[in-house]
Amino acid sequence: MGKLYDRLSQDYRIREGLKACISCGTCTAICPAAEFYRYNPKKIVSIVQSRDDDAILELLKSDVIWYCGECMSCVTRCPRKNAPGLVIVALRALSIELGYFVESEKGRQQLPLMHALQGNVLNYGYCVYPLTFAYEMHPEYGLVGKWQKEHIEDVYERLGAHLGQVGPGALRKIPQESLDELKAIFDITGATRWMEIVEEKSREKAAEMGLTMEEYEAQAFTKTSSCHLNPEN
Amino acid sequence: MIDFGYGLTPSSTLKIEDVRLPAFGELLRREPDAAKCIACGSCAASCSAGVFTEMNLRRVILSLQRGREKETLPLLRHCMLCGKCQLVCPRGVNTRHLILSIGKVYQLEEDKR
Amino acid sequence: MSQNVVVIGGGPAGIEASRKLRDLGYTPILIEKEPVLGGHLARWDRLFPDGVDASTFLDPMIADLDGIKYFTDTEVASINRLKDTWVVKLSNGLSAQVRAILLTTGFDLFKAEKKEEYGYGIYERVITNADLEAWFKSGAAPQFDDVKVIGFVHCVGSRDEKAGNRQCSKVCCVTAVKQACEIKEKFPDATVYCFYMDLRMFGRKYEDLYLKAQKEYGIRFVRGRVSEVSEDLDGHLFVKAEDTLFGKPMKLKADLLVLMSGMTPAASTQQLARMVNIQTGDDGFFLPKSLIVSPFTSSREGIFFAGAATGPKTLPETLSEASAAALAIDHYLKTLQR
Amino acid sequence: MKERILAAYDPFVLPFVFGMTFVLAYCLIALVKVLIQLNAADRRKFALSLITPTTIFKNIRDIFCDCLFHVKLWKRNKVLGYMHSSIAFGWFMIIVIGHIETILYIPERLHKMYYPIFFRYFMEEQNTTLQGSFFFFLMDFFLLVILSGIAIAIVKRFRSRIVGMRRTTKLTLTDRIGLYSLWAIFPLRWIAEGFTAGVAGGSFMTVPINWLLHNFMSKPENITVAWWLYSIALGTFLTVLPFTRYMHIPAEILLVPMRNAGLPVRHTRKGFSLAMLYSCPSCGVCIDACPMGVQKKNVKDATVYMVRNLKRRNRKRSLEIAEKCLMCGKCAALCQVQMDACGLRLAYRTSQERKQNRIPADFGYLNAVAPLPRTETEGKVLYYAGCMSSLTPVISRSVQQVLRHAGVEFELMDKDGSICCGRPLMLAGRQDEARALIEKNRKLIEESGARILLVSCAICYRIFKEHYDLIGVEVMHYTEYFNRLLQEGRLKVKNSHQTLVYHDPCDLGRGCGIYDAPRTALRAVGQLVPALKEREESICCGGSVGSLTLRYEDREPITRGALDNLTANNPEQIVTACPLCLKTFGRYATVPVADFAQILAENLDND
Amino acid sequence: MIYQGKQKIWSEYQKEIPTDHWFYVRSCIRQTFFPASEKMFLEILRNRLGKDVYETPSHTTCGGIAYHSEAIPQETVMTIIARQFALMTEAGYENYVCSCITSFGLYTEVMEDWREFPELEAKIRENLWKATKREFKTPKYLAHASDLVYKFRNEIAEQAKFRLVNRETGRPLRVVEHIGCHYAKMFPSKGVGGAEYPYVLAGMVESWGGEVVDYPERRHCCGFGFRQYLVKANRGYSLSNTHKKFESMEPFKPDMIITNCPGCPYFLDRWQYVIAEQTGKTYGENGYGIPVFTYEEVAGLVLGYDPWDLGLQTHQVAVEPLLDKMGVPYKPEDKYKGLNGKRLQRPEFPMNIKCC
Repeated sequence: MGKLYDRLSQDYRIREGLKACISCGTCTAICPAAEFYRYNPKKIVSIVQSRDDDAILELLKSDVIWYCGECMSCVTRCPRKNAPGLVIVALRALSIELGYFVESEKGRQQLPLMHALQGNVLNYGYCVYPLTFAYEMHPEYGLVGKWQKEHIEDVYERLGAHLGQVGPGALRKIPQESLDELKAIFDITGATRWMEIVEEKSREKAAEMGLTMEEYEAQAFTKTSSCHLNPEN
Repeated sequence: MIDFGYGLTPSSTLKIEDVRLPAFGELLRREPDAAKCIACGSCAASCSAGVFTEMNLRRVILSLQRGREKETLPLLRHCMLCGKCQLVCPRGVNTRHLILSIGKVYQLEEDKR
Repeated sequence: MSQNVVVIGGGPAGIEASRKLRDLGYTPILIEKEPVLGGHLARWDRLFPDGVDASTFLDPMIADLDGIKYFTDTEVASINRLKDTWVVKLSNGLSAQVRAILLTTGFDLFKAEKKEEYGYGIYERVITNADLEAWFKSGAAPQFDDVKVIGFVHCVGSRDEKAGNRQCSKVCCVTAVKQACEIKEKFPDATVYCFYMDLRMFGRKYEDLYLKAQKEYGIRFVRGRVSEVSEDLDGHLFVKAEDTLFGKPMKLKADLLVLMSGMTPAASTQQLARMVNIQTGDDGFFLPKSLIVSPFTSSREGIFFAGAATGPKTLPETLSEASAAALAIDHYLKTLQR
Repeated sequence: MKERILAAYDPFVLPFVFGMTFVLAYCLIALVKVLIQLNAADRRKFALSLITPTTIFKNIRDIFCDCLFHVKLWKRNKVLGYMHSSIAFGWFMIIVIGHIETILYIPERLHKMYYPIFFRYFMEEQNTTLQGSFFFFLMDFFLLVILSGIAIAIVKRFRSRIVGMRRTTKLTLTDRIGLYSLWAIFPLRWIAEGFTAGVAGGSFMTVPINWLLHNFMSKPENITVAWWLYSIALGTFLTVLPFTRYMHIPAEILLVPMRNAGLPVRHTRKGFSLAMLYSCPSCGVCIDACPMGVQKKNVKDATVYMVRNLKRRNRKRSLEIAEKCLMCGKCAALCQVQMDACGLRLAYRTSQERKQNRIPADFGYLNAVAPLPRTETEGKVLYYAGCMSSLTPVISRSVQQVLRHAGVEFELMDKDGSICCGRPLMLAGRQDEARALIEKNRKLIEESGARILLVSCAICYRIFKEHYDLIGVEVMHYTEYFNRLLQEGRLKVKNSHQTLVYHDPCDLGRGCGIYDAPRTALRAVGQLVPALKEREESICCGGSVGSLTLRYEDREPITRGALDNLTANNPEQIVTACPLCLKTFGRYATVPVADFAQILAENLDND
Repeated sequence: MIYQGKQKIWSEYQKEIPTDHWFYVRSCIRQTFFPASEKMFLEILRNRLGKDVYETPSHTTCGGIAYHSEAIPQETVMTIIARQFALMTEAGYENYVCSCITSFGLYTEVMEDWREFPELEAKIRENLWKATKREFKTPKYLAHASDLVYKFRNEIAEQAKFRLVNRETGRPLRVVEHIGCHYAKMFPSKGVGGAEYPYVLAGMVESWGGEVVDYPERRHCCGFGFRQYLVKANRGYSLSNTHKKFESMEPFKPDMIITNCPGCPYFLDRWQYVIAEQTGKTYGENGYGIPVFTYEEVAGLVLGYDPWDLGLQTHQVAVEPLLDKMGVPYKPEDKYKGLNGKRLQRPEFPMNIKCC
């Protein structure tokens, strides 16, 4: 009965999501990630349920916990009212808290992700924001998307959005007081601390890998090794 | 064709109805015990080679039944045929002959070329 | 004039207990809500593990009801305690005052349509174990062409908290294996899969049946609970499960899928429990005094159980419990007289 | 003595001449074939042995003892021994005497091969020579001997149980022709010589028959008919001989020196093996010997049928038989021609594996196995428990207990998982793969600095003995070693006076010839009672890793048969010295089964 | 397919939805990619149906995407949500409607968690007080915007100018509905029609004259997967899952796809473009692809709004073939106009998927 498990068991998502797994596999059967990654949610739940700290540690450092898309399809099917998806979320949170995320390629994606998302939320009050959604990073935005970006003000205005304007409406400028409240919430509830952990650990890891922070972040955003995919394909 | 920097990933789902198993049928003809496995894992647990390697007869049998032998056949290369699995098998499967028969029915990918 | 005993439920437990009570010198009053006696057994074709015709047991039992007053199409309207007796009013207007009531209300099959993801009642090619037995019994096969791949889904409504039944229904595993063999006989060219979580082959000769299914019938067993079923354009089914032993998601295109509906408490259980003021367990079945030493005695004077009213049971268990309950009633009534 | 037929020829000799020429040619070709098929090293070895005085002597002795006197058969079954040696030796003597007569009286006819055979027809007795009647007497005497043998043979063919055989081989068509012609030869010779007895003289067999059937035999025109028939019988026998089991008669003469030269079985039907195949007399001793015989369906899997199918090149059946065999070696131990039955099967398995196994072994992982701690202590014992013993921990625990009691310093070789000894692979026909394991183990053992390798598994022991060539390390089975400790007084035990029966594990007894050490040791701790059949005739437990295809269900009757054999004298305890036997017997035995070490450990004298 | 079986299930998953007075919160993704849909939602409810739907400029993201990408901890997302509830409470509303499915799922989950672990709710209240000096009540009713459109589907049908019917053949259009995973998969009882056969979109389609197509992978996720899309290295996952859905629906020959999730219409639309450009494969008729719509876009079309005011020009898969089928008039020359009729240069044409 290890320490890592004890920490996990404090997490409400484990309390909610892991009652007693019977390894029936209904979760894996319909898991979008299990089909395309070397991934099996049932196994992860089994490991956590085993309370084997060594195995949990290995999980926290591995790519495996980062494959889930958090669609929560598994929740619907479980005959024991477990939520494998929530178990994953809890594992990820712990991996960040303890800084193990930098040990895996997929975990290292935290840096670009957090820069983008925390940045958007704190600066604009939105998770996604057209001005920070770069076509270069998102070629699938398509030729229409490229056009939309090129004519951003015209298009949004015509479609009734209030991009950057005061008052209610889509994409409005959120009042500074509200943004300040978000920042206060971030500070109090640990989001700011997470950003600090991620930046610090990433910096250490980048140094270890002999990369500048820019290279490290760019690599994390674009690099994918074949080891994530199933061997038979 | 445009390179988007990512692409389609093949599915790993076992599409069991697509699996035609003529080889497994031939194996059953040679060693009918192949149908008797109940996947209890005794063989893997007692395996002499399993102490040193990933050798796991239960997994091999299953992969043959699922048409996915490619992944597990190489494991058989580690088998020393000591026969402990045969002694512990609760269904009395003639594991040694099963392994020898697999060697005659199936072939390693790398050796096909 | 011999004493009356009311037996509620005319399945194998009720019939067998009534016959035993009659042999012990009582006049059983057997009440059955259906038009015919026999319960689920009357609709079942053959029995595990030997494949004996169910009617070879049931027919002689039903032919031997002399000295038993039985009412079909009848339900219990009310039961009241009057001093040390029970007054049972029936829906047909009759009433009986007795010192002992035997509850042999049995079970209901889990309503497979409640497992929405399996599509029973929505996909034509999804049927239940009961449908399959009806098909075997009547010989009227549903008109599906090209039955090449058949799946059996174990634990439908059993061991499933979401479906409201945590318990194991005990008999489905061996029933599935039996039916898989039977259907393989009907469609020798078909490949038959059983999707199981555990194969609970606890009874005598059950494991033999399993071995036979593997060796002689070539039934393929996949350890994994079916997660969802969907339908193709032509009505064929896609079955998704994980092959948990292999650790990979699996998709099966099936032409017929049989759901092994489990046992749930009979619909009347709660109502009867309230009438006589006895308890039911979390699982909804009647709660006997002790599950080990007196599984047929209730917490109240003069109320007894037999059969699947107290939880999933096999036929031989049900029959022997019926005999034991009859003896317990006899003992109870004799003690009262003294 | 004088020549009766001056032409020294009569057409009736032709069938014989044809048969004899044919059989000689056939044998010559076969001999050349066998010699060519030997590999160069074996051929040299064989040639060398033929000029080595000791082997020359051995060859002559063996040929006489085995081929003519059937000494081995005598030991086993007197009636059968008499039957075989009477025919073989009698016939041999008749031929020898025929030649002596020819040499003595008419040496110029010696070049005619038929002359000595039909001597009586061509010669006439003059009644004046005592020598003549002496030979006449000898000839008739040996004829009588042969006829008595033939009489037994006829009885045996129809009532084999009378002569003590449960099952005999089913004969092929050519075998039948050969058999009937063989049966016919000597009665016909008797009649033919009976005819000539009137005109040319005879002795106590031929003269009386001439008198008895005087009316018939006095007619000279019948004389040639009788001799014709005799010659035809001979000719038929000789012509079919290469295609019958009687081929063993000439073949064995080749086999004996080849065996004495120490040639190994290298192929299923070439070289030495071919000589062996020809040498099988189809006597069927192996049928009764085979422990699988408890089930009727296995009767056709006996060695004699293996040989027959190999000769006929029936690959499918040969393979089936080769793969099914338990390799217990009992048939070989009882075989009259010392057929290497296991070797032949092994050769078949090996050829199959070399040809068909498409998943070649890879034991590269063994390189990572750490070396054993090196010890320099003189006489240090390294104990190898083996794979099977990890499923019978009582053995290794008892062995250690005994060793500690005797104050022996020892090291466990495979407590962290054993590398298999290689014998199971070898038995499966994977010779080359087995070598990899042998090499690894050999290295581990030799580098450990141990002086004695102690083995508690009979299967391992055999391969350690036969294939390891450990330098500076004595391989000892624990029965030997513990017995030595007992004799040296290092191990003190008390006698429980329990009645024990000892089961000879195949690989230990027949395989390595260890019968006495375990028995001597067991006598010190209990009262040994015999089994019905023991030592080289002991019955395999049925668990053998030798059989590749025998199913679990079909092993049970073998085990039960072996147990019945062991418990015939109601022992209180069955003792074996092999983990596989222990586990196998344990499954069905009603009498407690214990391991050899366990029994010793239970009776250690701690005072 | 036995339709009655589905009806039976629908009847068991009916959700109580108040008819008026809603506090409305927007979706980060929808306002970025489908701003006109949110506009249409308010237009229909306020102007067409005369409902009270309130929106405050102070509301923000719920933080859901950041939370599901592990960019912020659970406590943070819960406190942001608590702030949103506080805004509702301050505005005097009890019915909370959100435009985003991720938000809807998260609100549902958070409220369930608070119910099960009251100490957690207390902690969040404390957090919120510390950070903003605000207090909140949890909403009495929580709805997704599609629930409301479902609720008023028949009223919309009454005002409809066009129906989901092929004008030429008179046959109902074959419509694939795609429900956001977080709508009902976690809490089936919170969604109209449950998780297995959700009725929220099917009800609209039926009401507006179309025919719902059930194909084997209809329940499968579009593949957004948060980080699996947001990080370029992972996008193969996203693409492959959409690909799987299209392969499965292709034989059913759907005329259109209707969705109620923020990201799904974007992904189902754009991945068709990527698949076409990477493999040459298109799924619709004549090389056009299958057009994908939000439910508000469909409602707008049915009610007769100009397709270019609905933002259909920002779809990569051409919508014109569908408009033609429905008989919706449109001016091709207006498609790429900016504000006040300003002419904009039209987008480039893709190579493998046909566009108008």
